[in-house]
Amino acid sequence: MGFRDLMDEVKLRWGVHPAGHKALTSECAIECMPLPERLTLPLAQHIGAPARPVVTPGQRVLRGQLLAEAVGAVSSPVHAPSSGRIVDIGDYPVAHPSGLTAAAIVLKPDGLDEAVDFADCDDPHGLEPAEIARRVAAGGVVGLGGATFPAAVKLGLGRRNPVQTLLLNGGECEPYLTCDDRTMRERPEAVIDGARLMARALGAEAIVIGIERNKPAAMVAMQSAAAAHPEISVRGLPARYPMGSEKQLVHFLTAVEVPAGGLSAEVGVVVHNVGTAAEISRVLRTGEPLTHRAVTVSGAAIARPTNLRVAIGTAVSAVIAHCGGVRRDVARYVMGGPMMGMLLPGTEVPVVKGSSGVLALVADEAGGGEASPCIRCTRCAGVCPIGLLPFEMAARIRAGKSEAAVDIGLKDCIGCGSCAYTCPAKIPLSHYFSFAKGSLAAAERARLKNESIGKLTAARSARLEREAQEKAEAAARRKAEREAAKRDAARAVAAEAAAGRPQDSQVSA
Amino acid sequence: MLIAVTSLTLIAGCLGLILGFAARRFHVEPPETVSEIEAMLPGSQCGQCGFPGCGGAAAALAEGSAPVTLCPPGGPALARALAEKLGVAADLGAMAEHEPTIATVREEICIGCTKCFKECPTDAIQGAMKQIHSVMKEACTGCGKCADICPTEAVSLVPLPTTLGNWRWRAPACA
Amino acid sequence: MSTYRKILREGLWDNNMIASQLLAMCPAMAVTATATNGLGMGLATTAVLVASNTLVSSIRHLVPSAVRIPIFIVLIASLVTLVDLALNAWLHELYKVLGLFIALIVVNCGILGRAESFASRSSVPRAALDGLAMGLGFTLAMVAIGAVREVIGSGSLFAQAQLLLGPAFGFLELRLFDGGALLMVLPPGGFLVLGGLLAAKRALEGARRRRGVVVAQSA
Amino acid sequence: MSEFLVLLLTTALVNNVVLVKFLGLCPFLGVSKKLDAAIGMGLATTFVLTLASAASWMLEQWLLQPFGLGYLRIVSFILVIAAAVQFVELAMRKFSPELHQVLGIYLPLITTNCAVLGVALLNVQEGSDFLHALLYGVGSAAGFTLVMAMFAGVRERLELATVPASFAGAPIALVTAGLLSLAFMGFSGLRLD
Amino acid sequence: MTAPQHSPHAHDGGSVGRVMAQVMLALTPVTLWGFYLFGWPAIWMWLITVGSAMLFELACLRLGGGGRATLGDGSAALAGWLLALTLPPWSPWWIAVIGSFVAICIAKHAYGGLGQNPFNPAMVARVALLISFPLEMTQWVAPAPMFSGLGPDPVAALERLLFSTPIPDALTSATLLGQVKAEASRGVDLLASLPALGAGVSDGVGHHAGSLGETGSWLILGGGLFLVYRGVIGWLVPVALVTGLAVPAAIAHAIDPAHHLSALHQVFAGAALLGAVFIATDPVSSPASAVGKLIYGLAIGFLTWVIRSFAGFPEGLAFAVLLMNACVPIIDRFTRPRIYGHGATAGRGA
Amino acid sequence: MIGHQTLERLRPTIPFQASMLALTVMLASAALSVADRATRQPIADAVARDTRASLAQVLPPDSFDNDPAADVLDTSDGGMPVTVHVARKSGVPTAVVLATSTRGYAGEIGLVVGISREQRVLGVRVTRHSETPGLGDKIEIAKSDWVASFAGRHLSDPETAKWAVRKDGGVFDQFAGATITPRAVVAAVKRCLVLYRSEHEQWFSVRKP
Ligand SMILES: Cc1cc2nc3c(=O)[nH]c(=O)nc-3n(C[C@H](O)[C@H](O)[C@H](O)COP(=O)(O)O)c2cc1C
Ligand SMILES: Cc1cc2nc3c(=O)[nH]c(=O)nc-3n(C[C@H](O)[C@H](O)[C@H](O)COP(=O)(O)O)c2cc1C
Ligand SMILES: Cc1cc2nc3c(=O)[nH]c(=O)nc-3n(C[C@H](O)[C@H](O)[C@H](O)COP(=O)(O)O)c2cc1C
Ligand SMILES: Cc1cc2nc3c(=O)[nH]c(=O)nc-3n(C[C@H](O)[C@H](O)[C@H](O)CO)c2cc1C
Ligand code: SF4
Ligand code: SF4
Ligand code: SF4
Ligand code: SF4
Ligand code: FES
Repeated sequence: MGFRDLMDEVKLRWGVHPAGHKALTSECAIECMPLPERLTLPLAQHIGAPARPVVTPGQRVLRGQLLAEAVGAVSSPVHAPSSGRIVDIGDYPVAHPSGLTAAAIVLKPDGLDEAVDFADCDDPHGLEPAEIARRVAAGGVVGLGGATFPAAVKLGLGRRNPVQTLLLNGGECEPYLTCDDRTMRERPEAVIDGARLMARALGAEAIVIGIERNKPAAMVAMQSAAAAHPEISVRGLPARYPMGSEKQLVHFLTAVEVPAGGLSAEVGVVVHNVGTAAEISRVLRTGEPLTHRAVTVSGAAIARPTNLRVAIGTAVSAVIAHCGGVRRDVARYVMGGPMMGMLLPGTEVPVVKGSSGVLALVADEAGGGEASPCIRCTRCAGVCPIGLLPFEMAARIRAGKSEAAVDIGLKDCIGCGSCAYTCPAKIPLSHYFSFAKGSLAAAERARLKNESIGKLTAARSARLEREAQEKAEAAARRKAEREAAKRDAARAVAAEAAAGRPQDSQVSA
Repeated sequence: MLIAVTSLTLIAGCLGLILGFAARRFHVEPPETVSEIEAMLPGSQCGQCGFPGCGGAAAALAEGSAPVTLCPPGGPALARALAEKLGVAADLGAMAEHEPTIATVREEICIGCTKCFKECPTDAIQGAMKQIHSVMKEACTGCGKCADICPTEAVSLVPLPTTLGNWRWRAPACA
Repeated sequence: MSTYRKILREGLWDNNMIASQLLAMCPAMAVTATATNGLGMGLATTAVLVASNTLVSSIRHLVPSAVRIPIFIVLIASLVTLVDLALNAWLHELYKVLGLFIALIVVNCGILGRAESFASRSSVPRAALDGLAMGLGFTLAMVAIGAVREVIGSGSLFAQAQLLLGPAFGFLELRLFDGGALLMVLPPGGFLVLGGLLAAKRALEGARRRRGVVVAQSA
Repeated sequence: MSEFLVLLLTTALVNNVVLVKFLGLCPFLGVSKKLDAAIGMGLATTFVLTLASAASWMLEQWLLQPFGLGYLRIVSFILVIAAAVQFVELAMRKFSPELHQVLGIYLPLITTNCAVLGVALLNVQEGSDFLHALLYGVGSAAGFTLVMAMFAGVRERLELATVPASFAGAPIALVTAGLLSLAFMGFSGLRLD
Repeated sequence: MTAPQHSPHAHDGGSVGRVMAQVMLALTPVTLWGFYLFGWPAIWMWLITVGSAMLFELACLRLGGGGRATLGDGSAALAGWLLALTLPPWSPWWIAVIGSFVAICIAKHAYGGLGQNPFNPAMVARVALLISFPLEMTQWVAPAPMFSGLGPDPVAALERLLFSTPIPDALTSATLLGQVKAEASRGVDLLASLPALGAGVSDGVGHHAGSLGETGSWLILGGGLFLVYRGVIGWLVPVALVTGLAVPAAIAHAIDPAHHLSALHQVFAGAALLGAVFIATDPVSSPASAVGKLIYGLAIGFLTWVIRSFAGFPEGLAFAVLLMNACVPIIDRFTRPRIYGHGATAGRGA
Repeated sequence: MIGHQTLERLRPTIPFQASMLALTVMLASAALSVADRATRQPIADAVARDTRASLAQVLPPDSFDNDPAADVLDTSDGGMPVTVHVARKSGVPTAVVLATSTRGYAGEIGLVVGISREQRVLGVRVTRHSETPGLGDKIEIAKSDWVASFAGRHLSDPETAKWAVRKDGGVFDQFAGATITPRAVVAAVKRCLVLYRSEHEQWFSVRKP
């Protein structure tokens, strides 16, 4: 293996090797965290349209009950993690760097944990592919790898593109995080089962499970669980960030590049996270929707780093308290991994379906510091998995030329942060890219608005014209009526007069 | 001297003939820039640019007497498109600062006079006679005409509220 | 400000041919190894500018646009040839110094530029004054560049002024030190000095604007 | 053959029109903000310079010298150059709008580019034969295009740099031109023969 | 609200200061060797160059509002250091100071400071000095090792530096390249005059005249290996540069040994190695992509050879670096790395 | 005078355009011809004055009574054109001045070399050059009296091998930092002496009135 690692090191010309810090939690089995006082369940825990509440404040709900339904094609429902009463539906702080609030349902568990009747299924492998996808959708499963894309939508991709391969992403290349590692070690059968179900839904013949070589135990566990299934192969990945990124994974395992701006399904590959697979197996077999997830709680400031199975909606503060609180000054609270995770505005925000980690980092770990000018050392370009020139893009963006940054690939940037991680000048490169992508999106919104304004204006002038015409017509009609009336009157008079003497000439005038 | 004068004069005469001829023969109509530019403008005829509507603005742009940043509703996106079209450098500095605004109606003061409703170039204000009016966020360009005309000053322009949907990262501090 | 004062101000400073319009760069680089050369070239150019502006302005109504540029340029070329012949005949020493660049006054783009953008649209006196102002502004800039290059480059100022202005002006010549940074009298020096002077002009204007010393432009 | 190559290289590099001979500086500074524009200008100049070298050689050999009309040199050269440029521009606009898009807008600028007249006059001074005159024109134009492209490349990069306010724009462009010409001094004294 | 911190929330701990410090570390052996060879005047000259470079940096930062403190990162000191290594070892103080001024104030800060300069500051300064003061810049001394009693003591050396005392004829010596150029312009055959000269050069130890840091070839190579190992520089530019120089030199030498130095001499003489390892690798003024670096290195090597062989100057490295600096934006533009998912290999494959 | 309206009407017509251009050029060339007439003589005078002045610098004033500027014949030396001015006193050649040029550091260097009948150098002056100011320009008499060191020299004084700059083992000083320029000048002067030795009989045999 040492030799293969070396070969990969030579072959791959991108990526970074951040300090893993995985030992903090890799031997901590996933333990169930008791229910907290309150659960805050945001309506948008996935990419796509927010779910629509179907409950009202004050209503009592049971575990697994549907709280909010999916709206439209790309959306995902929200279910109650336990029984209790709906306290409120309103805006609450969520895990987002802006510190803004978002619509959420607040549930106060009553501790009884009564569940609705779940429709379990003994042989989900007998289900039709479409039915698998339907049940996954109804179960509120989204990608647990962080992207939180509704899993069922991805399962439906097989219908549009022929998909040969399902890749299971056991990369978990982010430092600190070990929940995927633990899931593979503790529930290898569930992962394999879920993978086979997904492959069935997709119509994929082969399943490839990629695991970074820094997780030998997970590798062994998965290999033995997959042994019975010849269509499944378990492959080692070099431990390097961002190996877990879809494009890199696909390229490494299948030697195919996903075309720019395209989906991996276009090249016959669909990627899912191992945790997603395990959840899909559970959802299909028990019929219970997704209401809990495994979360790594780590960082040097956490008193007792570990892996937890947490009810969705649990406050980060409660999670941390459960892990013994913090024991050192916390520089940053982060949700997700340190490389792509987001800074938390505070700890009173809920764990959501996409939360793979909760980190309390001390200053030494968090990096940062004053940025200095770029010295064009090109390290950022060297590590970029996409082959971009981050320093050049950032320079263009700083000079106010975001479009010029698009010309050299801004839109291809996956935001992995490798560049910023490695930049000796500590330039917040990925911040620049998020900023530019944001302003381009805003410009696009403005353009669309402009277009619609054009239409609205045209509609208005059409309306005004129509109204004017109607008015004119009405006026003409009224006039005609008046005249007709006059004429009638005149005619009557005339008729009357005709009885007396003829006055034709007057009438015609 | 004679040679000098005649030979050069001859050459010049010929060249003049050729050039005059070429100017006539090779005459090319200038492109229809004005109408093209007008098509790019929002067309809301709001007059914020200081010209009598988008047509005037387009004419001024075409002859170069107005900056590409003239149209607030079009925003930086339009300015860039115009700069591209006209082949000039756009100084968006002044524009970037301009936060988008929309009109809001304070319902407690609104008397339902419908003046704003009639003034709005995009039909962004809804409501009818003697009813309280409200503004459609998606349609309002923030041109402020309604606010100007409102007899009770019930209409005012406010910055577009930030939501998770339109929030975006600010530029990094420096370096 | 009266229009005449404005024309003067524009030519000498605000719209200076070299410092603001970045025109006439070739002579500004090529003949400014010494202040004296800069002065000579400046004066010769000024003479041509005044004459060409006057001439162009006075025939502006007659000129058809299709042959406008050839006509202007022929006029300028003739004027330059006149200056060339005159210098060669009566100021031969100076002629040897300025050499090829007298001929190139023709294509000194500043001159045609003034003909096109100002003289062909203005009355004769205004055009003549503009020529004078532009020419003097040009001369000023030329002398400034030449002086800096000469001082740093060869440690002297107005060397051989007597060749240009006559023996009476020999006193202008100043020797400050021996040697100097050769670079300055060589091609790169010209660019560097003009770059530095422009930056200084900017800094000066910036500082003045900040201090608010400049009376409002409209006054 | 190699003699021609040497002549081309020496005129382009060693006696570079812009950086060493100081000709054509206005377009060099004016049309060099964008690499594409600079290359366009370079190509247009190449075209005109070649044309001008040929035309002026003929004028000189067939009219000015035989009749001793040296004093009409400037006037006649410039007349022919200006007319040729204008004619080419008009014709190009009519018959090849694409090419006109690329090169046309630079053509009028070239009439007032002293490199064109300068090279023509230098050719007379050198007493070159027709082929040499032509090569001299082409070499000068190649040198012009080369430094235009290099300079424009650097200026494009400067657009992104944090140049101090008093140096931004023209001053730093001039400093850059200075450093470029400093670099070209390396070729001084270059002898390939 | 303060701006939210963007990911990543981790950093590999490197800094610009550390990069510069590693380069300085790599420069230390060859510098100390230079001090040993050329004695106290060289030490003073180095001190003055580095010191004045830092002072000018400070002044420029102050003038520019002091917003960005790049004094502490050592880039100015490094630029000064490299400049000192390329100067004649016994240069007078004002050469050092003017050189630092040109490097820091003109070549670096007029462009906006660290990272913004298209041209290599040390090379701009060196060329500007060479052209401005050809006399002082071609005053070479023969090595007068530290404890041999040949060179002046510290005080005498400082006096010499401050009062620009002319160097006694006994101590001056020509450089190999200078000699070659002189012979060539006299039309003398190299085969006759060279053997005596060349020997000292190609052993790479540095017992011959030259600038402060260019003669100890093995130490330069050692520093380069260290930098490559630490990932501060890539191997591509140095190797390409040496190739671009050696290949044409070898060909020309094979054809006409009487007028062309051998490849070995070309590589070991003058600033070729110092330039290959420390100067052409300056990240700020070199291209970004691998192909670009290859072109850049090859072209510098080739131009160095052309200027050395055919132009008026005996050594062309500094000019070659500046010429190629000016080409970097064009090179960069046409050698952008392929972006994942764009171009030929994208799409359905294997 | 043409009326305003007529002008407006005429301006866009091709013949008018052509004739305006032709007219301009006609007037311009006429004016220039006149100017040329007027300046031809002064210019010729100035050029002659130049020549005479430079010849006078390398000829003792009492050594001639003719006009050496006019007493010329052209020859060449190894490809370099050489103009020979003969100074005569009472019709007897007393000295010659060779006007020639050589390739210096940065281009041609124009030289006049006065040589007496005894084959001694009477004087050397540089008439034009483009050597680097501060380095190579010390060959100008205005900058340095270096060229004066040729006066009185003879092909055998110093011996032929020593006709070189010090650096090349000769007797003439080079300038600090610049050897190429003086090397070129020394070589050119030497060539002139050699040329004189072999050709002067023939030059003098061409009798001038
Ligand atoms: C908190 C957080 C952490 C992330 N880190 C990972 C990760 O470890 N695993 C993952 O699935 N994606 C990660 N990303 C997902 C990316 O943001 C992005 O949504 C995703 O890469 C989309 O493309 P994909 O289809 O490749 O997932 C993370 C995102 C967030 C917000
Ligand atoms: C930089 C980057 C790193 C990622 N790392 C991982 C990872 O380590 N593990 C993972 O499962 N997904 C990772 N992802 C997300 C994958 O690209 C992909 O979206 C995910 O595996 C899809 O599975 P899911 O839909 O089941 O979440 C990463 C994405 C990005 C952009
Ligand atoms: C910018 C510059 C201009 C020079 N100009 C001259 C010159 O005009 N004449 C000259 O002989 N050498 C000139 N040189 C010096 C030559 O390059 C060369 O070094 C010198 O002539 C050889 O002399 P040496 O043998 O004394 O070293 C100049 C050098 C530089 C850098
Ligand atoms: C590997 C390396 C090489 C460098 N080489 C130079 C150099 O040749 N000249 C120089 O002025 N600075 C050099 N520097 C320092 C720094 O990059 C330089 O001061 C910047 O050019 C100033 O913006 C170098 C730095 C590094 C890391
Ligand atoms: S890593 Fe940082 S300093 Fe290096 S090139 Fe990239 S942005 Fe610049
Ligand atoms: S954040 Fe973007 S630019 Fe930076 S390394 Fe990742 S993909 Fe490349
Ligand atoms: S501001 Fe814009 S939308 Fe309004 S009239 Fe002017 S161009 Fe039209
Ligand atoms: S500001 Fe008022 S008038 Fe203008 S678009 Fe908005 S609602 Fe309509
Ligand atoms: S003066 Fe030469 S191009 Fe303008």
